[in-house]
Amino acid sequence: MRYLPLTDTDRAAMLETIGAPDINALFSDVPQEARLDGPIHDLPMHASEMAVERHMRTLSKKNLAAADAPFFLGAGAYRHHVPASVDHIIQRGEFLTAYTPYQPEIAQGTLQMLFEFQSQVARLYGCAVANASMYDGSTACWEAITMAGRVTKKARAVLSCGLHPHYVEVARTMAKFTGDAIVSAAPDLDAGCAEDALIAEIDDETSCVVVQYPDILGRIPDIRKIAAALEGSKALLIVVNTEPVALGALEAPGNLGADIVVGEGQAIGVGLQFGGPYLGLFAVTNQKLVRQMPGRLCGETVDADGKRGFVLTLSTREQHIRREKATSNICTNSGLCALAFSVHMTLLGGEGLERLAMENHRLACIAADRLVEISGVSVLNDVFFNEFTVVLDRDAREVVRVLAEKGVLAGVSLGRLFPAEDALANGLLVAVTETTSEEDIETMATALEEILA
Amino acid sequence: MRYLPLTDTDRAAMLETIGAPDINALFSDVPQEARLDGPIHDLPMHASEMAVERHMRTLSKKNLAAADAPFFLGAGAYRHHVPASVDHIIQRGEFLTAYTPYQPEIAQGTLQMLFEFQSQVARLYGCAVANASMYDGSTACWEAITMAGRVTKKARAVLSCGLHPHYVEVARTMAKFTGDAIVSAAPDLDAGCAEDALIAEIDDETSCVVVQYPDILGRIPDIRKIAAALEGSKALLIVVNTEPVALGALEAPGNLGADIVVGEGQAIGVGLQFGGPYLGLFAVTNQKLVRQMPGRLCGETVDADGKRGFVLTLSTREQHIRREKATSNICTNSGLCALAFSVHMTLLGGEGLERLAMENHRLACIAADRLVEISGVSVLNDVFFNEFTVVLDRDAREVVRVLAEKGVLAGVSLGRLFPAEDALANGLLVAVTETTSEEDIETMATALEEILA
Amino acid sequence: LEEALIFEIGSNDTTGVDLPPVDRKRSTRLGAFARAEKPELPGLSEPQTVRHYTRLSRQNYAIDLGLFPLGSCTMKHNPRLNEKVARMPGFADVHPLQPVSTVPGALEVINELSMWLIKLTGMHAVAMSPKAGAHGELCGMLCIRAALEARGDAREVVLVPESAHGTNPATAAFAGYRVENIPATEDGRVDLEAMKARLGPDVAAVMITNPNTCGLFERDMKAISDAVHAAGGFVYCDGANFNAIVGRVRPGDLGVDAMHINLHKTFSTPHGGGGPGSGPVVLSEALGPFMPLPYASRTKDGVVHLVEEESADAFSQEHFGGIMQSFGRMTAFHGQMGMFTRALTYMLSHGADGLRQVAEDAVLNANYVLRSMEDLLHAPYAASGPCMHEALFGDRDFAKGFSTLDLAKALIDEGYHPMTVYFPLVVHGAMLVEPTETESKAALDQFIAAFRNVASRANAGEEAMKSAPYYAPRRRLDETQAARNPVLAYTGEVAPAGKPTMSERGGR
Amino acid sequence: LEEALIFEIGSNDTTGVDLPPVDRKRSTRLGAFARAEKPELPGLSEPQTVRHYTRLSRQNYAIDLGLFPLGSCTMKHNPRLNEKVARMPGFADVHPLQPVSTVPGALEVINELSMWLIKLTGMHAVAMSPKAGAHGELCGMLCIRAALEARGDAREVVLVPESAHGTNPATAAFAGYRVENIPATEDGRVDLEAMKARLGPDVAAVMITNPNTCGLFERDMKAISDAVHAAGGFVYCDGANFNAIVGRVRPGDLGVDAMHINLHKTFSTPHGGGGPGSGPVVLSEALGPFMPLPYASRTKDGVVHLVEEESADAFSQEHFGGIMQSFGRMTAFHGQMGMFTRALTYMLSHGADGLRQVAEDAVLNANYVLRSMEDLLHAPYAASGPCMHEALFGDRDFAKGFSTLDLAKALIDEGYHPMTVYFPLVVHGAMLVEPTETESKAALDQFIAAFRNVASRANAGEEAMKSAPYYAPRRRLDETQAARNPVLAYTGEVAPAGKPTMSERGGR
Repeated sequence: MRYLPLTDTDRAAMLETIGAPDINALFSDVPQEARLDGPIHDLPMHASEMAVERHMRTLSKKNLAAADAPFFLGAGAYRHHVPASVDHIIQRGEFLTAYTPYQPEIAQGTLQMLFEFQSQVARLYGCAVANASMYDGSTACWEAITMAGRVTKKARAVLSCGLHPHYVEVARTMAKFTGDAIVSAAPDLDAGCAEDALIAEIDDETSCVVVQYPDILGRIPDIRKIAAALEGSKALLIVVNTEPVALGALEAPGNLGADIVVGEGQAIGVGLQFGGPYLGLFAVTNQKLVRQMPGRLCGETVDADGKRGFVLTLSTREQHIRREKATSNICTNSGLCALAFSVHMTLLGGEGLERLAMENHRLACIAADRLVEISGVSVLNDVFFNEFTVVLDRDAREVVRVLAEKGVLAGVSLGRLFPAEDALANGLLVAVTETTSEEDIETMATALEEILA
Repeated sequence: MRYLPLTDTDRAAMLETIGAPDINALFSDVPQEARLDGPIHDLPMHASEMAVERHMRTLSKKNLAAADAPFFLGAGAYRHHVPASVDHIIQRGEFLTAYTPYQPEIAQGTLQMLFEFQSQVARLYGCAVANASMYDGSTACWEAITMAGRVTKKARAVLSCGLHPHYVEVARTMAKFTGDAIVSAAPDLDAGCAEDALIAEIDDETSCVVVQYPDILGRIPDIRKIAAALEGSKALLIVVNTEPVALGALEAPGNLGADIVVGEGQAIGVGLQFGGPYLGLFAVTNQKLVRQMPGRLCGETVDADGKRGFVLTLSTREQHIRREKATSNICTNSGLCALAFSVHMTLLGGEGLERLAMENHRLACIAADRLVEISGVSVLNDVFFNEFTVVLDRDAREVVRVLAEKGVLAGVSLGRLFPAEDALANGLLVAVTETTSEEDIETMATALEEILA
Repeated sequence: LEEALIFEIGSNDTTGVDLPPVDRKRSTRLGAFARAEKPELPGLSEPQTVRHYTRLSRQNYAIDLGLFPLGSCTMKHNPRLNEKVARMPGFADVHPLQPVSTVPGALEVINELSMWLIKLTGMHAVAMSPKAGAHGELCGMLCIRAALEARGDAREVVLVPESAHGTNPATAAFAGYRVENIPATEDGRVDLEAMKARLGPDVAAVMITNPNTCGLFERDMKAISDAVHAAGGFVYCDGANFNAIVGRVRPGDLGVDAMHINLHKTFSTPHGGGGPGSGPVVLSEALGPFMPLPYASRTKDGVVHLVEEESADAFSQEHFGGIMQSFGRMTAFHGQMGMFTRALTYMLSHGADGLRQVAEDAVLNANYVLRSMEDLLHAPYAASGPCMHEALFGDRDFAKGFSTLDLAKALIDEGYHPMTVYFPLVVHGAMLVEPTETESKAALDQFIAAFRNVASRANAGEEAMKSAPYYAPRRRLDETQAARNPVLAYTGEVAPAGKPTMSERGGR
Repeated sequence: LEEALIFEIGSNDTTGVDLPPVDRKRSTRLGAFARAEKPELPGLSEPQTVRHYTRLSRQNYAIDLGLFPLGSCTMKHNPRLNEKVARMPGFADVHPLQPVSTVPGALEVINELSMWLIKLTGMHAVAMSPKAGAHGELCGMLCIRAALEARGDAREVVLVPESAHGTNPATAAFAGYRVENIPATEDGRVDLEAMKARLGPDVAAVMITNPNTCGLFERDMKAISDAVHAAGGFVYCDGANFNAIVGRVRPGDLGVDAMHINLHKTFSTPHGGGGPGSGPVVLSEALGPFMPLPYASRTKDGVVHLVEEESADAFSQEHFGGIMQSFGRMTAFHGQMGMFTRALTYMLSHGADGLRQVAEDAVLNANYVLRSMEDLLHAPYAASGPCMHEALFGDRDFAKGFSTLDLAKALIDEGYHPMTVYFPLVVHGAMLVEPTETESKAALDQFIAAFRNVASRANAGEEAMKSAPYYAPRRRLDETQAARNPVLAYTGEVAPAGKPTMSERGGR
């Protein structure tokens, strides 16, 4: 067994040192009736690397990879080109096989990277402080809601109708157990973001208002207006972003009045991976809120020689110190994804991020203009970044299914996202990134024309 | 341009330091008529990583990769499973992007690896000393012939009919310029290796006899007999091996009477790569011959603190010191391939190499037994390792072509290797390794049956 | 050489990607919040980027460099095949919302892994979506709560041993429970009688770690489970230490109702400097119907179905007789696919026989360390029977004024990452050593020699130890300053020069 | 910690692969030389292997860690995209003897790269099979010899400047020529008049490096070529320094007949600690027909053909009017495909505009170093015009008893790999610095500061420098002992303990 270095000679010598007659003696505390006397039945025995690789490749080849089809899916997970150097760096053994940096003297590599990551996220979001990552956008969103509860000592969260339905679901699920009240509604197929309806829900018991930017239909809500409506209220404004590339073209939420900005970082550096691991981002505009934040934080300090160094800090908020009084139960987060994000962001820089964003938007405009030409298709959005909603003349789920048979991955049907909302059934979310070619757009449009004809 | 860090501001500042008005001033020594005043016509401008990757992937996908077909090619390049950890290690920046270790204090990683590699090769070959690698087997073979010339001061090389025809070609080509005499003949389709005919060619002017083991038809020549015939002669016995895995099942050439053992190391760790880069191995049984060896040598020594360390040594044989009197003009060799070989060999160890070899042989026996059942097919070899010759009832080139159309890469036709030898045209070399499944064998046999029916 | 921050070496105008420059005159449909200026983020060219991170990486310790004896963390070798498989396009380049018909292989991975986890643990069902161990704990506790609520049984207390991981009480609190401690016996195990005495109609669950964090197997586990069940509660088992028993003991045979499995511990997906992990939760028959959405399940006909909101009701109606009462969704999408492929690859490589050997070698290695150190270092439970996959020591025999921290930092100078320190809390100055099965005897002997060296020095009271480490990229860091005056993002201040470190003077 | 040899930590019974054990009773068809026992080769498990090589790697310096100013070697950034592309299955997993119909994409790569090389150099043809620079030199010289012999013109002398790379005279000698030196002028260039005087019917070729190894452009290159051609000889150009002029000057425009191109220098395929390289040779119209087999060529109809022994005659008959007179085969198979894919990827990334910028930035960086150092360090050709992509210095101003070697080793303690030293031979204590275009100004400024520091110390005669380096994994190594009593393979002797090094005491 190729991962086990002990030889039988070693094992015998070690048992002798220990003073045990055989290996079973070391398991003597296991009750007799629970001891297994051989390998578990019904599972295969060990296999060579070649055999395992072949098996896994066979499974992999059963899937239609995004690179092999015109591809337009988004809805919270975006396909971007990740430079090869990103993957090279995250595979360095020193990053890949290191533990959480609890011994800072020999973990400055991870710690400095985290400090840089936090700084990058804070700037991207227009915030003062970001943490060292969460599991993903949906859990970060829920953690923000609970944090708002701790800060405001209120328990009614008002969710915008444009928030990703999975994020809403997570909040609803968790609230069942914590007793928080969650106010939310499904969106209408309307170009406006219903800011007024949202504002109307704010009351004295409200701990926070949660708005997605751009929202699940690709619309861009008026964050400033909502922030203005919260003036004088204790409730916090939480802005959720699921496509960080958008912030290369749109103003940072922190600069528009958000108190907490959270989001999904997957689009930068991480890749689709069928949904995980992803990267939750979490930042606040006011450093004073930091002691109520969930998750790890890396801070700057000096060592005994006076040199700059970095450590995990403010851990008195965390579970391993504070146990049941912690601000979150999160422990392992998305360290390596944070590294991938940080490396990709460093390769981009402000200049590259803006270029990338504008290239996404340019191609999305081309796609919207092309699709709207098709009879039976209208485009919902007046404004959008790289994703917009088209409304078909029939249930989009079926259209998506037929297009998949034709080898086109056409987008996410609103029916899949909102199975209970029949009014949304004709909606199709279409995402366009720099990986989408104009040829891909034409292929999809042509296929759609055929179906709708 | 993503690989160029200088900004225009940097460039201006640097020109000022230099005291040059513009960049053209630095090219003032170029004659006016040879100066190009803009990018070379007719070549594309720079492109994004995504665009380049797409272009190269398109080209890659036009080829039928070995993994996607039943695959039976050998003839000096063998497909084996290379553990993923080998590629991981050779991609470490510290190995990949280092130079030849001329500054040993900061190159002990490469140097110790080379020392280990040399020791592994020497043991594999049953030799005293191996060098730090050559370009490939064919050039190593030629370098061995010229070395024999230097040692014996004679210039007639006798090549076995079982030597790979490309290796013969290289020797013939080079000999044209050096004036050496090369004696060689094409093989017969016979199970015997014609040792007697070879021995008959040895005379007083002979510098060396070159024998391949196993030979190009997969036969295993009687090295001991040839060595015995050379007793008392000054001529050196050079044994060539193109499939190092065979030495897990067969006695090492150095133990059978060879003076120089050379070969192709590609099969261990390196991969097919359409013919290169490969890995020339070069070893001698008598350490006294070492000062006539070509190529780099890494040796053990101590540093100023008395610690063990490694350096490139005996460089007085080499071109950068000895210039036109050097033992070879080789400079850059196959360092990274040597690393891949060494890592793979370390993962194997003697135990794993033997297991690997016997698994190859087991599957090759199955293939030979299956193919010989087909009407119109005979198997030449009585004995073989993982490659053998089948004789068809028609020109094998055509059969290979038709099988390729059916998606079967059936082996190497002798017509391709020996285009001038009509007597060999019906021969087909079939190689079987651990990557060949019994299903692959059946697929090929069935397809062959159809064609020959 | 010190490595500067990207903010100090990068510029807002430099970029390491080739994309067309922005045409500010082009009209857009970005609306009112279109940026007037590009974001303020430092960029580097590719050569600078690769060098920056390569150099940073070299300030880290990692399994690839040496033994990483972190008790409770299971830092074992991460096979490279797993990395290669996770990057196959059919796994890495598929979207979670692709039509199910285009991802059958991905669903098969989830299903095949589920099957392994269920058989290895002897449990009934498994929820695959939790993102890490703590998330899995939460999932398990929410299943318990959902099951209790489904039977109209509001309970409010969860019992947790003092020696538990911090995530246990934090999770119970997040699930809305009050946490009470279970006392331990002298020999380092749960006090069965005391626990029985506390059980009652208000106790929702007991959270147990087995093998426990003192490195011992809970001999009375079955009795504990029986007592809890008899009192109407559930048994949650923290699976962080499953590596010690995988293939030798099935938690299901011990009466466990829910257990999370850290794929990044037992099944060798890499820790990555703090994640991502993955924490599937295996469940007993009683808890199975409450699993969170989405999940994947194989039906009797052998076909794998991905079950989401859209199809959950219809699916459970058809295949489970309508008994599915999922408590909801814990995360967007389906969980940590990238970790699933790695873990499955690892399981297939080892097989049932190899995984059993894993447990045996892990336990053997830990006992070897325990017995090689106990003459020199206080081993509080050395008499409590063999340890499982980790050996626990305390600071009792140190010279006055010397702490576990001093020993840990001195171990850095010996070339090792320290063991887990000050955990579990029940032992003074605890040192929890987990070598794992992927260490050779030679590596252990070398480590033991270094460990004995620093233990002797701590016992003897060698003053210099208090300032260790001397030879790391950094000396001890001022954590108090970091917490008192938190600097959590780059502010533009120049780094203090300080004294040049050894490694700095060393050049590389 | 010191890293032991695999022979000291591995065993002949350990293996890191899972393959069925050998059944010694099974009958084989191996014949008389079947092994009775397995080979004596040390094996390690996968965790031990990964750790051994990872730790070894950390004793290396590399571009990924810092500036690598090796003159004449062009150590530039190696893009990771190139590595990714080279591993695509259609390139990495194809056999050189597959039917041509199954490898059209591979042939297109060779063809596309050939096209780039021909256009960038302004030449007529290119031989792709040479395995490295020196092999390419040999190829070029053999083409020259074949061309001369084809016209029945036996010549025996090759002229080479004193400052040439050692491979030049070695190659000429291997091609069967006698080597004579060409003198240089005061300003560091070929003495045109002296060379003209030597030309005659016995001179087969002149080998020139341009830009030359003193870092200067040979202003008279065209005149040299004309003179050589007039005397019936050929001009070979060593292409090692092509990085300085790529995209700005085409050697074909200067009358060159043959030039090898180091893909691992100019076109950024990695050096890998000493190879593999790749040395395609571009050829003039006169030499094209003599190219070695096999080659790939595109015919007028745009189709790419792989030409081997099998088809060479027919092919040249059909497409080149029968004039092909290939001198034969220099290697098995088709050359360094793995390097071709990397080089082509690099060229496509940079494009014609980017490659021109490469040359400009490389020259700019070198001149910046030259002008930043010349007040402190003797720069013999500082007055001979701008340098090209490398700056040459000598040891004239050092204190007595201090050598270039001392400076080089002191530079190691500053965190840098030394420059090329004692080459070219024409300058006493030569130091040849080539920063390449992939270094930033900030990196250069930092390097210059370190370089100035050690230069000042050498000029001042600081005694401690003679024992540098102090902070590397090893102190100066005893090369004399290594050569006098060569130990070239593991013999079983135990390593001497020596004094612990800094890095050893540092732990990692």
